[in-house]
Amino acid sequence: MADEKEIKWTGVKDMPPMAVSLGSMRVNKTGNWRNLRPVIDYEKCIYCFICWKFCPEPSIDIEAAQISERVDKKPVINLNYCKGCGICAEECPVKCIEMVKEEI
Amino acid sequence: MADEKEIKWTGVKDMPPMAVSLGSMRVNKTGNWRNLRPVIDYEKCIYCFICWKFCPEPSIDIEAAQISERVDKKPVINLNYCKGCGICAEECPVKCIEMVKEEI
Amino acid sequence: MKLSIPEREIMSPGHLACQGCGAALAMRYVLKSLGKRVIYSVPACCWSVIDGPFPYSSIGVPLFHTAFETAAAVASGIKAGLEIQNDEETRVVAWAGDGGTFDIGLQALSGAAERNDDFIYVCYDNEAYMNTGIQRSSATPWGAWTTTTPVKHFKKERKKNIVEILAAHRIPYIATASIAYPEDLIKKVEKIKTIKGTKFLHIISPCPPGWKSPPELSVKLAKLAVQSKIFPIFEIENGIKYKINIHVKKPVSVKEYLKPQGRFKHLTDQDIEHIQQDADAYYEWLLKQEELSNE
Amino acid sequence: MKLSIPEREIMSPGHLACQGCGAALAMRYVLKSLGKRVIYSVPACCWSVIDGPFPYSSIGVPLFHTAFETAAAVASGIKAGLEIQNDEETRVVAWAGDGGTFDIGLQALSGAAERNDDFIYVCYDNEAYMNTGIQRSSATPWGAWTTTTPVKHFKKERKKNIVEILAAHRIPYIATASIAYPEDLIKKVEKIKTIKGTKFLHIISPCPPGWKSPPELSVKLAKLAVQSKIFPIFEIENGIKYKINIHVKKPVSVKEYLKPQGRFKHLTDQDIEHIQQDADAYYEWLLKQEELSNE
Amino acid sequence: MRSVIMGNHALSYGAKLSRAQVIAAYPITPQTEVVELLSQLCANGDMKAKFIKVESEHSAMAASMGASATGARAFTATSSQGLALMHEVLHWAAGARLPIVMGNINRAFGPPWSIWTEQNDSIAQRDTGWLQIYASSNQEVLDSIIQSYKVAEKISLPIMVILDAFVLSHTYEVVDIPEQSIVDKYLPPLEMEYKLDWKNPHAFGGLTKPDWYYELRYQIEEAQEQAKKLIVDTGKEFKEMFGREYGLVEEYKMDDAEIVLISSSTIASTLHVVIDELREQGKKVGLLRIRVFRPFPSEELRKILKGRKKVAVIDRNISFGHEGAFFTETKAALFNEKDHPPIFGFIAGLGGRDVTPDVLKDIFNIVETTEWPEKDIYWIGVKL
Amino acid sequence: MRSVIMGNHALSYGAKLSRAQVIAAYPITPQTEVVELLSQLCANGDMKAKFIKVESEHSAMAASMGASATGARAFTATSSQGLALMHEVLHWAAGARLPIVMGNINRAFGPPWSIWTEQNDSIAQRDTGWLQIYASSNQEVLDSIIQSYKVAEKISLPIMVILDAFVLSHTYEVVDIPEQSIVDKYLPPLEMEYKLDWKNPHAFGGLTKPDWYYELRYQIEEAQEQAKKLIVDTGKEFKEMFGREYGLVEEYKMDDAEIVLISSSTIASTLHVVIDELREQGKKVGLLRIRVFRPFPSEELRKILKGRKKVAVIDRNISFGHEGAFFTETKAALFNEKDHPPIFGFIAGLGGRDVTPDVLKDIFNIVETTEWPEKDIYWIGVKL
Amino acid sequence: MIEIRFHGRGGQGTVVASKALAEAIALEDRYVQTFPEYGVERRGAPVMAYTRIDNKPIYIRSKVYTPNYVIVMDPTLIGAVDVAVGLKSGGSIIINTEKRPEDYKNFIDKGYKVYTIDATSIAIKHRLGSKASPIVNTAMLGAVAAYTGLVGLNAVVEGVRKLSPVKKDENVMAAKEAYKIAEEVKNG
Amino acid sequence: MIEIRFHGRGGQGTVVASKALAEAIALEDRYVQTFPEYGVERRGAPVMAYTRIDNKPIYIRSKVYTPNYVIVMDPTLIGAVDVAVGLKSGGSIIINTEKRPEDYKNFIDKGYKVYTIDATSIAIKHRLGSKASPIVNTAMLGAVAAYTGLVGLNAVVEGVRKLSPVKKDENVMAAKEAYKIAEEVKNG
Ligand SMILES: Cc1ncc(C[n+]2csc(CCOP(=O)(O)OP(=O)(O)O)c2C)c(N)n1
Ligand SMILES: Cc1ncc(C[n+]2csc(CCOP(=O)(O)OP(=O)(O)O)c2C)c(N)n1
Ligand code: SF4
Ligand code: SF4
Ligand code: SF4
Ligand code: SF4
Ligand code: SF4
Ligand code: SF4
Ligand SMILES: [Mg+2]
Ligand SMILES: [Mg+2]
Repeated sequence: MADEKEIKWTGVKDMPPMAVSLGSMRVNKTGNWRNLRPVIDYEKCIYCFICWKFCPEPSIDIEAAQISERVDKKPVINLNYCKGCGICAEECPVKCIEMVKEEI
Repeated sequence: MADEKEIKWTGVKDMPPMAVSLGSMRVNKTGNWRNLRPVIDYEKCIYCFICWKFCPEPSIDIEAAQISERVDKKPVINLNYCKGCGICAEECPVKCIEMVKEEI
Repeated sequence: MKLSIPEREIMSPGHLACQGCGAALAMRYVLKSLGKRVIYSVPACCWSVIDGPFPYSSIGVPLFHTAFETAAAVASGIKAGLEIQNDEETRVVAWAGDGGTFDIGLQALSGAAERNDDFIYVCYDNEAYMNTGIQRSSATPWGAWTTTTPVKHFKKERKKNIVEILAAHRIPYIATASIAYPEDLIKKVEKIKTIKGTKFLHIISPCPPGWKSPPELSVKLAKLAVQSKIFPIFEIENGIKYKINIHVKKPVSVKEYLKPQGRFKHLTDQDIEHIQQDADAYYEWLLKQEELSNE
Repeated sequence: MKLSIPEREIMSPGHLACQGCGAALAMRYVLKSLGKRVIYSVPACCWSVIDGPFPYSSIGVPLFHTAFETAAAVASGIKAGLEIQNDEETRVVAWAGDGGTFDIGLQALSGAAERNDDFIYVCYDNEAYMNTGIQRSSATPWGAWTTTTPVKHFKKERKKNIVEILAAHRIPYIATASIAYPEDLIKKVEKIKTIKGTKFLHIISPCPPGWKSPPELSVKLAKLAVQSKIFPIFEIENGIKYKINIHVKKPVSVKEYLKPQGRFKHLTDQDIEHIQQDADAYYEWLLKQEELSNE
Repeated sequence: MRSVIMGNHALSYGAKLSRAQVIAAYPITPQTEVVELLSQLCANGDMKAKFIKVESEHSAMAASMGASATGARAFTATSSQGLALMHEVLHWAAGARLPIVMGNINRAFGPPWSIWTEQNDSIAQRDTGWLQIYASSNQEVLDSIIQSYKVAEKISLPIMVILDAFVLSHTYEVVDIPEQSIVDKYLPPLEMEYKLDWKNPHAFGGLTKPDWYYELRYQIEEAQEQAKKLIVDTGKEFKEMFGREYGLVEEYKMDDAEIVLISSSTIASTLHVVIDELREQGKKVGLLRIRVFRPFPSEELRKILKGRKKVAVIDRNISFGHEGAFFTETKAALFNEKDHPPIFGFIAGLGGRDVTPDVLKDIFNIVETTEWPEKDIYWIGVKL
Repeated sequence: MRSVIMGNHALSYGAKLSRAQVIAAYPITPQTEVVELLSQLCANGDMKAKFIKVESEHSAMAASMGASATGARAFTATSSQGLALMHEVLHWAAGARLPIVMGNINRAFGPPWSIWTEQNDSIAQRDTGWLQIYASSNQEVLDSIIQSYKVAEKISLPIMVILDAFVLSHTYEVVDIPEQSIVDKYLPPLEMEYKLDWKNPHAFGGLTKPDWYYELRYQIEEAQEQAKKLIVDTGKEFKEMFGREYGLVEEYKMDDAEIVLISSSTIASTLHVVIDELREQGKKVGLLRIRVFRPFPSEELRKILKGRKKVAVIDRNISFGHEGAFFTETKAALFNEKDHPPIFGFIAGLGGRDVTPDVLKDIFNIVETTEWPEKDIYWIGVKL
Repeated sequence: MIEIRFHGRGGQGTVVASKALAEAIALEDRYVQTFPEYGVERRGAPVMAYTRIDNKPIYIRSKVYTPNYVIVMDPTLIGAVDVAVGLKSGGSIIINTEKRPEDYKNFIDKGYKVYTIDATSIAIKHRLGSKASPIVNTAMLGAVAAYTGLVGLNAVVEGVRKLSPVKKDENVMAAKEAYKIAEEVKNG
Repeated sequence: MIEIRFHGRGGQGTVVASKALAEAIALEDRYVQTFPEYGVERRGAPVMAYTRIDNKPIYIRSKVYTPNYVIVMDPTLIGAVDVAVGLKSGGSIIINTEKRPEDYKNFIDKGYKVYTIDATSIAIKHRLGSKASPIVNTAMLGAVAAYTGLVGLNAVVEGVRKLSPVKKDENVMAAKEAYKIAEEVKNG
């Protein structure tokens, strides 16, 4: 992704004159803050996207997927950013997200 | 009056170390601001002391005076301080105060 | 012979208020009731001048002149300083103009009110920054001229309702008062003396140069403000219990109040009607609150 | 398949909010509704950090980081700057925490409200100074522990009622919202987009470290706050017309709300009863105001 | 147009001619007339500007920042307590690199309350990153506002134009108010590289770790350095268009001066008269007025003071626990010169004490008759 | 009692031992722990004091003033933006001659946001009338608070005790916390001649015309002057009772030093290590730490620096448009000495950039190998 | 250089008078400086203002201590303050009063010239201000111009016109009338 | 002088661990200095702290760049940050992990000593923190004392006792247990 680029300069001569943002925090992979990882059991999932709705990062993407006639999208945890807060698991109405211990 | 004393010093050596008041503004004879002077017509006065009540200075004194059996005090304008605002005249219920032009 | 207000004078003449200054009268009354065991915190306002130049004073009680924004915070500090030195009795008064209360000092006041710090906050309201020469404050009423709300663009915002703002803070006591009703005013200060926590007293104080009114009319205007419902006289306990102290039975029109004041002379009849409606509506609302309080 | 809130994401992941941060969710929702034609003024608060360090940002729209007290004043300036350059469309948002709103930024907010400057003020309320590590603010509720209201002397003052304070300013629109009810929240932002003048949105935003609650419960707590009447969801038009948006039919007890939060764990049953009564009383009062508005 | 106006109105007209677009200001004696005139000009439509009637000076500066950050030209004015209340946001405006221009009327701080002139208020802002221009006539006040926008917008730093309370602010004198069309030629509309623009979104002022903060600070210093040349150049350009020139310093009868009296603001104005008198008495004395205090014109001072016999600096300010600010910094500028004259430091006129020609002659006499400074600091006219 | 405490807690214990009676403070990183500990001490009854949880730093100082004016001992602490927000009331506290003591944690100003150390915040208050003590260890922080009350209450001026963000504030190290009883002997209860007392009513700070304002200002300067001796004397007395001595400056290996490195705070602390190393290499170098910046110890500097070959001043601050404050004022102090060494000015460590021994050795190398300063100001470690 | 001191009362427009004079001077292409003695200006309280006039730029910025002229806007001030203090020997005092110069013997004895003008009556006649507080500044200005010869009537008229926010004509007429009276007194 | 660097995650009590060590050192009448790498500390995000130990007063105030010891409070950090950066040659890394030193071949290859301790299990066993986020600092401290020999068990116990606001006994027990295990590993 374009805006995940890290911004580099050597010093005063090529940096901006003030603290102005030039890139997105997408460079910052907060996935490494996580000690618990949400795992969606798509078998149980009812594709309500409540998990997506309540993710504070947001690190649940809506991806195309032909699940059924009426359902053409699915929630996918973006592990690059998911901090493992567990809200998605807590709020999932069918409890189909499990928080598992993160491994090295 | 004791607190009408003007405060004098020669300089740093005998003045206080900070701006602290040491005397009363009674030293300041605001009577010289006046261009109209209130004059009470004691004949008409009913000794209600409304003039006294509403003087913002206050520059109407209550002085002992046996006017009648029930009235033993009278309002006296203190010309040292009266600024001539005219409130007393305006508020006097019997209109017995007249504002006259101040002479030199 | 009985006087309707205490005879004692704490404030002395010789002070530097203009002829016919309502703020001077307000101070005179409050001090009559409070007596000498009191300490004042006074921010920048006309009273910073009125009291007199160094080394003189006219107020007759201790006074800490302080920066414009700080009346309430200094009062909180004074109270804490007294208490830790075991003086629970001396009363503390923050005495500020409308600018120092509604605008630049609001935050400190709100902070003290939230902490419910134990002092009396008195706002003498002359409805503009008078000490600097009549600029708009948020207490300036709709329609008024000031040097920063010129006639061509007179103030188009409603007077900020400081009393409701403080009611939202649920402080134990809030009251309005008028220099035209010293007996009511003094009764309120007497009541305040019995209450712990933050007390707020809002006094309408006409200002001849600022209102462009003749000095002799100051008391009259303070009465008309009340009788025209422009400035209702009421009190609020604990932010919710309303009581109107001077019920206006036969109101005078706001026009009667506005007319002697040069600051309103540009207003059209329509403008005046607008003011009339606003005053009536607010008074209605107050009556309802009073009713609600008695339920 | 229909989502209940807009799909577009203006805010990006990678930001520096803690796990389970309610403030991050609040921002996400507001931006979803506002879109990209908007400029933010953000004073010192968690969001000064969340957005990311120089030279990065996660908010996706222009943001002016500013001093703690200045969210509203900077927003007024931004709006004026845009207008004089003939841009009437770009919306301006002042985005501040409870400390920056209830305490140190109150005066600037009050000033802007009195002028009725045309911007949206959003206060995400996590009920303490979180960015500096959980100190009491005047939005901290009665009974809560913070590092400056230690368990032995937990907060003894009521949460300041910012909504009533703003209602006293008679601004055109005020609303409360909860991150647990994003649909309601977004509906309100949509409404705000149609109103000129100062708009105030107060969002309850749980904070796991500050509330000493498990991160996964943030949304749950934001729901319990509403359902226990601790944080009623309503709106006020022009400072007088009240409307409750989420009527609590079957309230849960405040205990249910307080229990998962470490900051309340020292409270006795009596204390909890006190909180219950206060919540109930306020809700009652709101119902009355709503009624009054419909009269 | 030749007009008799007060210093405060010179500020207002300066802002009007510079086409300031947003004014956020709060009244304070002795600045109120600035605000009053501007609000009238805005109300009458004589100026196309938004006037934000803020509730404090803190918000005045904050609102100015917001406006400036969108690319609008912002103006404000204040004095004393008001300036002090802005302190935090003054640092902010400079750190944010916003080209705000402000008028400040030098008034003594309370307590005790004083409304009279003294430079402590602006001197106490010397570390904020703002440029500071001390004017010594109403004409210079007006001209300096216009020049300041030109400089500020080139270097992305804010500028304060400073004048003495009453002695300038409330003194009416003849001022040439230039034509708008010529000012427009001198001062083009503001263009900013980075601004608040939804089409090109940036976050401004985000947390900066020790890895780059230092470099950002260095750039402010670079901009200040750059300003020195710019002030001289824009001053020359100003002369071409308006006939009046302003630089970092003003020299008067300096050619062969052995004793140099340094001061600023209206004390420097009065010094002209004193120098004339002393010259008549055959004294080789000259005046060096420091007009720009930030950036401090060290290089110029070194050049001008080279080879003089004695120098005296007269400060209408005092950094308590040290000395007058112009004195300190003048010495600092010359310090590493291999051979430099002694510099005498005088304090005068605090809290509006009148600085008369006689007082200034006393100072000259002390300098003339004293071989080498005998005190760290001379307080002139203090009643002991 | 030997304890491992952070600099912030050293401030809190200093206040506790001094029996501060009113604390009004507002949290800010990196000062929060001061406030947190004090609020706990008050809540637990370990301290007999009122804690006012104000809504801003502006009110923190205002409330401190109110309390102090009644004769109560007042304490507060802040940092950076908070200190800046107090600016107006800092002037007020000094003008009102109130002996408030405050801790300030040196933190860089925004924008951009930074929480790391830099002296710009306190340097920008150099003109307020406050005394300033820069500590370089947690022990000194604690001791300085106690000493400060003693000094402040004698001269009726407020004092700021300053420490570096994180480098001291959040560093835990061994501190001897003295016995309350001995501190009580050192520091008697506060007595004030003029205070808010209904039995003896005075108005404080009333309008003062040009006829006497100047004299009041002069008295502040006199008090600052007096403070110099007092700091030395109370420091000696402190040594007698507690075994540790503090003066206006600290000298380290200065006896035969030809090159003198001047700095303050923790940079001066690290310099000890560097001096040791350089001495081992046979370099005649010494350290002069300026502990007290207000009043500025001009006389001491002149004495100590007399006859040295070269001097360098290392500033962790910058007055934009000029140079580092310690550098400026050191030069100013020595200026009128007939024969003085050249002084090199260095800026280092802004915004928390780490100042390592290597950086300091670089500085020494420049000074050693450069005959005479070649630049007005050397920025060390800036990435160009 | 000519120096002038005005004495008046707060609210009487003393500063405006000094400004109008300055405008008039400026119209004649000379240099002028005028400023109030700034204190706490309260209606009724004594106030002062200063003016300097020269043919070259004016650099001096201190107060006026030894004026050539003293102008007294309100006769009651003469009891309240020492209006002649510092007045240069041979200087003039111009007083708004119904009285005649001879009535100010103490000034005359000190060698000062005394001129009087009943500006109050002129002001009232032209309805400037109220009877209780007439606004006398324009009338005084006319008299000052005539008595001192510092500035011509035309310039005075223009200056007055520029500075009067309302009642321009009345103010001009007052100035003219006073000028005429004063000229007559001076010449006759 | 000995220098140590701690690696942990926000909310894990890394700074507290370094403080407890410092307390222990101080109890033995030595000099010590400890401070966090202060950034934006968020729960879960990587953090660091530094400690210096000496027999004479410590004047140096810069960061620790070349520690003698590195202590890793959370094994997942090893992927996230370069924990060995700057470590003195021959220095030691002490890791909280179930794994064994041999599993950290890359460190060993660079000549570092690696010690491991399953502080997490010890913490959980003593109910320090929750299972999801155990508070491992006191256990780590015990192990550090044993592995490094920098400080005796008694001092560690006292330091821990002083700094644990709650569960003092549990914390002490955790420290002791870890100490014992580590000592055995070291000796055996
Ligand atoms: C920080 C600051 N800003 C501005 C001022 C100038 N100032 C002094 S008094 C005043 C107006 C006060 O208005 P108000 O509080 O209504 O009192 P009033 O003068 O009307 O009695 C102002 C603006 C000041 N002293 N300090
Ligand atoms: C003038 C000033 N005082 C104090 C601070 C320190 N400070 C920064 S954020 C903050 C707390 C903010 O609290 P709140 O507004 O509730 O936002 P939150 O951090 O809870 O998101 C404080 C006290 C500051 N930046 N500026
Ligand atoms: S665990 Fe939290 S951060 Fe991760 S996807 Fe779920 S809600 Fe988002
Ligand atoms: S909340 Fe649960 S059921 Fe709904 S989409 Fe997410 S995982 Fe599926
Ligand atoms: S005229 Fe005014 S000041 Fe004089 S006595 Fe009457 S009320 Fe008082
Ligand atoms: S108000 Fe009138 S009647 Fe009453 S006492 Fe005064 S003068 Fe007499
Ligand atoms: S300006 Fe108004 S409030 Fe101020 S002293 Fe004069 S009359 Fe009183
Ligand atoms: S402290 Fe609270 S509000 Fe701040 S980022 Fe963390 S969770 Fe969000
Ligand atoms: Mg007012
Ligand atoms: Mg908060």
